[in-house]
Amino acid sequence: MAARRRSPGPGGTATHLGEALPLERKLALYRWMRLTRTLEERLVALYRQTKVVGGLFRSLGQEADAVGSCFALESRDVMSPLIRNMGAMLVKGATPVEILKQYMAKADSPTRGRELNIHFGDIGPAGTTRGFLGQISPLGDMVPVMAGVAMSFKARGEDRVGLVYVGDGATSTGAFHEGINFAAVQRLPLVVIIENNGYAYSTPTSKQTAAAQFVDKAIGYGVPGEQADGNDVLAVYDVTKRAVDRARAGEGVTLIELMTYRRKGHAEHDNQSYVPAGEIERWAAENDPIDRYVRVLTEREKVPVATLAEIDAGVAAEVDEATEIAERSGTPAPLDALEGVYADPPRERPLWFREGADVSGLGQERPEGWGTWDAGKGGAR
Amino acid sequence: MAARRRSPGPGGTATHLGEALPLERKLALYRWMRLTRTLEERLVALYRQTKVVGGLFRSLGQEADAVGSCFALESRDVMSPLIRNMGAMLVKGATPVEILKQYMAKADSPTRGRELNIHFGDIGPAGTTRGFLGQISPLGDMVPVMAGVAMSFKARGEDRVGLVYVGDGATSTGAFHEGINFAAVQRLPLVVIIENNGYAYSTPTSKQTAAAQFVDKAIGYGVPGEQADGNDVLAVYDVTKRAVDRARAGEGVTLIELMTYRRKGHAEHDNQSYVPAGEIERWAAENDPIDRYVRVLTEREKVPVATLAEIDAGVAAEVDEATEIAERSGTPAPLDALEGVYADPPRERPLWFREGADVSGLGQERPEGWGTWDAGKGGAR
Amino acid sequence: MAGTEITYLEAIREAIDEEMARDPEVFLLGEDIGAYGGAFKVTDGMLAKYGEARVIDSPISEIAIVGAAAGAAHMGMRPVVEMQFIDFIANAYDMLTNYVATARYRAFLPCPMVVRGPSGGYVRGGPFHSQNPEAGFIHTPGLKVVYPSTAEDAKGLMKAAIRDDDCVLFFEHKYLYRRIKGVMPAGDHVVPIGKARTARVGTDVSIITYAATVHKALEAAEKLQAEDGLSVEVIDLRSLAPLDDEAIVATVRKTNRVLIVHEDTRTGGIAGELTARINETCFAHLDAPVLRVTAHDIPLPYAPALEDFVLPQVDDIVLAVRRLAAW
Amino acid sequence: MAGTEITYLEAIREAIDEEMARDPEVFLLGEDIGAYGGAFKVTDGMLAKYGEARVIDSPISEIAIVGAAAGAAHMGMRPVVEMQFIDFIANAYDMLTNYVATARYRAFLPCPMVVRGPSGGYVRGGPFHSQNPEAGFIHTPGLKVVYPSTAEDAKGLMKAAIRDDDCVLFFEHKYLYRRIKGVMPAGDHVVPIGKARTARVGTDVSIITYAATVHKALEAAEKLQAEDGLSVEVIDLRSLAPLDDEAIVATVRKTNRVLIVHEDTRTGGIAGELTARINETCFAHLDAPVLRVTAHDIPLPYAPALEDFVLPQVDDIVLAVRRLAAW
Ligand SMILES: Cc1ncc(C[n+]2csc(CCOP(=O)(O)OP(=O)(O)O)c2C)c(N)n1
Ligand SMILES: Cc1ncc(C[n+]2csc(CCOP(=O)(O)OP(=O)(O)O)c2C)c(N)n1
Ligand SMILES: [Mg+2]
Ligand SMILES: [Mg+2]
Repeated sequence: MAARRRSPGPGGTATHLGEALPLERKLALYRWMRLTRTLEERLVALYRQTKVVGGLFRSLGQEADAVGSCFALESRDVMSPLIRNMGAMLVKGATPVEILKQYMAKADSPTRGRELNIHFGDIGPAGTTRGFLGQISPLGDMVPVMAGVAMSFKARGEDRVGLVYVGDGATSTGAFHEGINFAAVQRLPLVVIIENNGYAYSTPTSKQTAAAQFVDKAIGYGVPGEQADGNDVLAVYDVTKRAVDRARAGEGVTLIELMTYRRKGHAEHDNQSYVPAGEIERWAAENDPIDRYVRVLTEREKVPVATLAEIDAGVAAEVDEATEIAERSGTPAPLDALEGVYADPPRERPLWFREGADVSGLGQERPEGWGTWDAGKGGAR
Repeated sequence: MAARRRSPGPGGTATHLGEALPLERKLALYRWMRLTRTLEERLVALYRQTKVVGGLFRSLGQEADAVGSCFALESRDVMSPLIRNMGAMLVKGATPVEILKQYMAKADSPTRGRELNIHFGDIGPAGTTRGFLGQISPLGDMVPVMAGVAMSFKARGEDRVGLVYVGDGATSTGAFHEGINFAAVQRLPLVVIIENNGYAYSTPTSKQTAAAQFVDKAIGYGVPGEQADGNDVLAVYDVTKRAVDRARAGEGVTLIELMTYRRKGHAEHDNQSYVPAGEIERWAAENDPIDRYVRVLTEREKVPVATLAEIDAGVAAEVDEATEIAERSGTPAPLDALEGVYADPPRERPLWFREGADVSGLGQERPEGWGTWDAGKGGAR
Repeated sequence: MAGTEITYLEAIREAIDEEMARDPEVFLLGEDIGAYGGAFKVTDGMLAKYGEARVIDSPISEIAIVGAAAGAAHMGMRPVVEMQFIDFIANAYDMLTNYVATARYRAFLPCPMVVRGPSGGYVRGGPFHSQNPEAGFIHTPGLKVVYPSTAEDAKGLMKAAIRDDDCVLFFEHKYLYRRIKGVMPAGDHVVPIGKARTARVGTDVSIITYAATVHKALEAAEKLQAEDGLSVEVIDLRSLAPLDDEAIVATVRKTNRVLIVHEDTRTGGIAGELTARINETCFAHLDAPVLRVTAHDIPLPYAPALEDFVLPQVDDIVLAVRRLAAW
Repeated sequence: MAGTEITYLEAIREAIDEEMARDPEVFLLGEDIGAYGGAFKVTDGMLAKYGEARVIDSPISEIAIVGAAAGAAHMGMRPVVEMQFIDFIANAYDMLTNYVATARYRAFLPCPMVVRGPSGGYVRGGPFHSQNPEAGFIHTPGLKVVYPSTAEDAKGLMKAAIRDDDCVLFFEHKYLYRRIKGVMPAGDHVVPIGKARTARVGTDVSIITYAATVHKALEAAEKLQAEDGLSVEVIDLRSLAPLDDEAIVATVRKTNRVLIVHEDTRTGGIAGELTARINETCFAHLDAPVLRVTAHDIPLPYAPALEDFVLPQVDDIVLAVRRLAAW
């Protein structure tokens, strides 16, 4: 059995497909990663200003994994992200404005203030939507759901592929197991990516599985399994592209394990006391996916540093502008809560004690521990 | 990948431990298999007389798998059977009288008429009970529960092992996955046996998994996996004994796949229309576990045919006697239904419309399709 | 076919068949529903008629089939999922209550799907093949729940459920599968979800019930008419979510005496919700307390004498109505 | 420690600590409960004190941890299982309702275990971190359910739950975790399961409630006293299964006017069951219909204005009590 790779350092995966990308697309990869990081940094600032409602979840150090994998999809394909896949959502067309509004629970946010952080989506017939499906909190549930999305592609003979992310922790759920098994048996066009970032909340992978590596689960589902260095964006692209191609060719499910590392806590309030000393610093110093990719671009691809600086500036401006737009939006009107539990009736009636009542000033207390960055307070997603 | 072995014929598993058993124990194996078959045949007769309440489930052709595996346990160990593991229950000390009473829903049956067929158990501290835990119908649930039983052994430093059976079909459940993964991570003394009998109700294994073989799931849980010919009772004993020894030595979980074949329908009412022509007959002719073992005993072990005939006669007498005893028992009194939902209160009160009412003649209609052997009628477990 | 009498089970099959013929997006998913035709043969013949792409035998994975149905439903398909026994819907409780029920509200995603399966007791099925799990779901906003008692409604509600733009849980009473028969109305027979049915007109006492106990209530009503001269109205709810408040209010205001009967266990069963609604809307019209005849709060045992004790029976209803009439 | 004021959360921790010290069979099982001390730090310090054998960090497997707890409980251990958020108890619905709840009845197997977790809303947690799933479980015979509103009860009920010989679901309201404080009674403070508490004595109208809305009811009661001179009695159920019928009957017969308040959604919530019981036992004592103030039947949205609209608030209770008093 291969040893568990929990130490930083570039992996040995071949990146032929990634290397063959035209420079323009290679720079796009850089831009998405930079946008992800910059936007998250902005969210941290807003969180500390208590403008974010609820918790904040970072993907620091995992940007390559999210961006590189989703980059292998076509626009007609459908992807279901996790909390740490904001980068994948950006690639698939989610905008910083949407994300900021959503985190701030604005009235015109994608879910109109109904769901948290990046729990939103846009799916439907090819060509009409961007093709990402919002997750729900119970882990693993998106695997069966994405199997169903892929089932619709197969049933209709559409040339579309589904991709679903799960964390190392979520592999322990019944939903993950039932979903991937179902998809495998039905030979659905689905790529399942396990993002092994070493932790599930505070739980290290050694307490999540006794397997040497998650990719070892593939054979038990009768599907090809591949592992790649999740912090090498081209390697991630490569392994995902191969899997997507297989799915598109009717060869069914692939299970991919991307080796990465969660440098921030589960959410902003988590002080990571459970992490061995020096581990985070080592990954930051030796294996930051953006730093690594900058070296690839500047050293191997001979991209001038100024080009990257220009991209960075563009990203910063985009995030500034998005923040301004998002902050301008208002909060939802209380009565909006009544719309659309069912198609029919389209609207619930207010309960008798609210009929005609003025509901503008209800409640409004801000619970302690939510929407602030005091690490000592409870609350988790 | 190894090809899926779905055709009959002895497998190639070594049977050193089995072969080394003293003759007396080898004959015990024969007796348990014969008792299983004879008792089930008696149940069929009672079923056709509509004396069995509910469905009847056969293990015809799978006796070696149930008996050989459970034979590897010590009396202090705990085992959780499936519907087709009556043989294992007999080995663990369940009596034909109990089984017959249970199938006939008698007042003094092990569950006093509360649960079906062989859904009953007897577990507790070592030495006080026989060590088998009754299953419930939802498939896969016994895997986590047996993980918990094994956890208690580990927590207390007891020298005891748990064994749990699942069908090929039940491997698709979330409960199986979560349970074996949990047990593997915790290195619990648990043996998990997948009985691959080719079908889950009408569903062939090819629609249950895309894996070449179920034992391929072992590596994904980080546990040893072994496969054996489930119709070779000594091979079954062998592979299970090794796993039990590992568990006892603190080496954690083993996943075993036993290759066998379900020669009867899911239950007696199932006419097996979905089975390819000739398949059942071929297994019956070429790979009956009792026939095979008779040959081993008479040819290799030189056991006189008369010895086996004597065992058969003993078994027949035992089943006759057990039937007589079981038939003499009465049905439960209606008010027994109120006892023991909770420890406290120990008894529910009858609802107001039953207070003091004569409840002896309520209902009593026998629904069509239950407890008869008319294959056309519905009903399944 | 209009004109001939068919069973409750055949009526369900006919509805599924007609909807599959009408709408190519309708497909079936479940365990042993293809070649075998389902544990109770509800989908018998469907594989032959519609092929493997539309009649899909699944692994034993209730979470996956409900979740996959949701994903397909988002994309415009119309899955009809079978639970081999409705008892196993418990395995998909998270997927149904957390994912499916909230999809439209939290994500504006349509999730038109039907989850159906053999439900209910009186068949010596024991604790895991006799359940009535409706209470755990009518509690969840976003789900619809129906539970028919007649062959006509079984067909008409199934057609409505398949056409509904939200998830409908369709409970089929296995005791009624082959016992209850009916002649299907001609044409495209659709029974709207959310409307109760007056199973028997009466003026003295109302019984509100659904599924198998509708027939127990009707039997009791006949007996009460014959022996006591009491005129009993029987309301068959048919839809448990949404409830037909109008029909409930109408019968209560008419008779002023209400008995609620359900086969489900007592505590937390739907009778509580009905009592609350009646109390809120008809307090001044009640001449007696709303009474309940239900199962005892006990996991259903399988020995006939025990099952019969735990479940509500005709004589219980007779006794309860007499008590109400005499209040 | 007696004498000092501690929070609701600390009270739970203290109870668990005392029971672990008292009984070596008690152990903890859950996600991130060890080194991290749990998402809300309820089990903080337990790993250091009791070691890895008794404080077990599990994979993300709600089915497995509930099932494993049951197996260990059969063998005489006393597991206390944490759901990281109670919302995820839905994943273990089958294991709890089918396996655990029925173990004693169908197999004479004791299953003494506690399943606990942070519950409830008012915290901008959105649809999957704010749930009140009690209705899905009080419906299941064989389970007990408690949901305390004070620090004292949180401690005393946790101790009772751990000592109970059956499975107790212990819902902890996360809005109360750090807001509500109390001084623990000295000694071995155990609050019996199944007994309600009179949170405020009154004579005009009774409010029956539990968990976070107890505090909303008390606030409303003060306002009604001050503004209307109304004397409102507040009953804190504490135990939802079994219910304290005696206490319910007593308060209804005293005030003859009842408001039931719960944070759970309306349809199928426990208010229905309470109304049915009150109607059955106190019909002649009711001077007004039993009214309900509950959440709307909507998945809980997370924007503050939306959450506040969907959940019951103090002013709603005030309005409802006024309506009742004026009946
Ligand atoms: C079924 C379920 N149980 C528990 C949780 C609480 N929870 C939220 S995130 C998390 C850890 C997830 O870890 P992993 O899957 O590795 O993803 P990562 O955060 O590392 O990306 C847990 C336990 C949940 N959301 N769903
Ligand atoms: C969770 C669940 N879903 C569905 C069923 C209905 N069911 C009972 S037995 C069975 C087939 C079981 O097949 P397998 O696990 O291979 O065991 P075998 O009968 O072959 O021994 C099914 C689908 C069930 N009992 N539990
Ligand atoms: Mg992780
Ligand atoms: Mg099988």
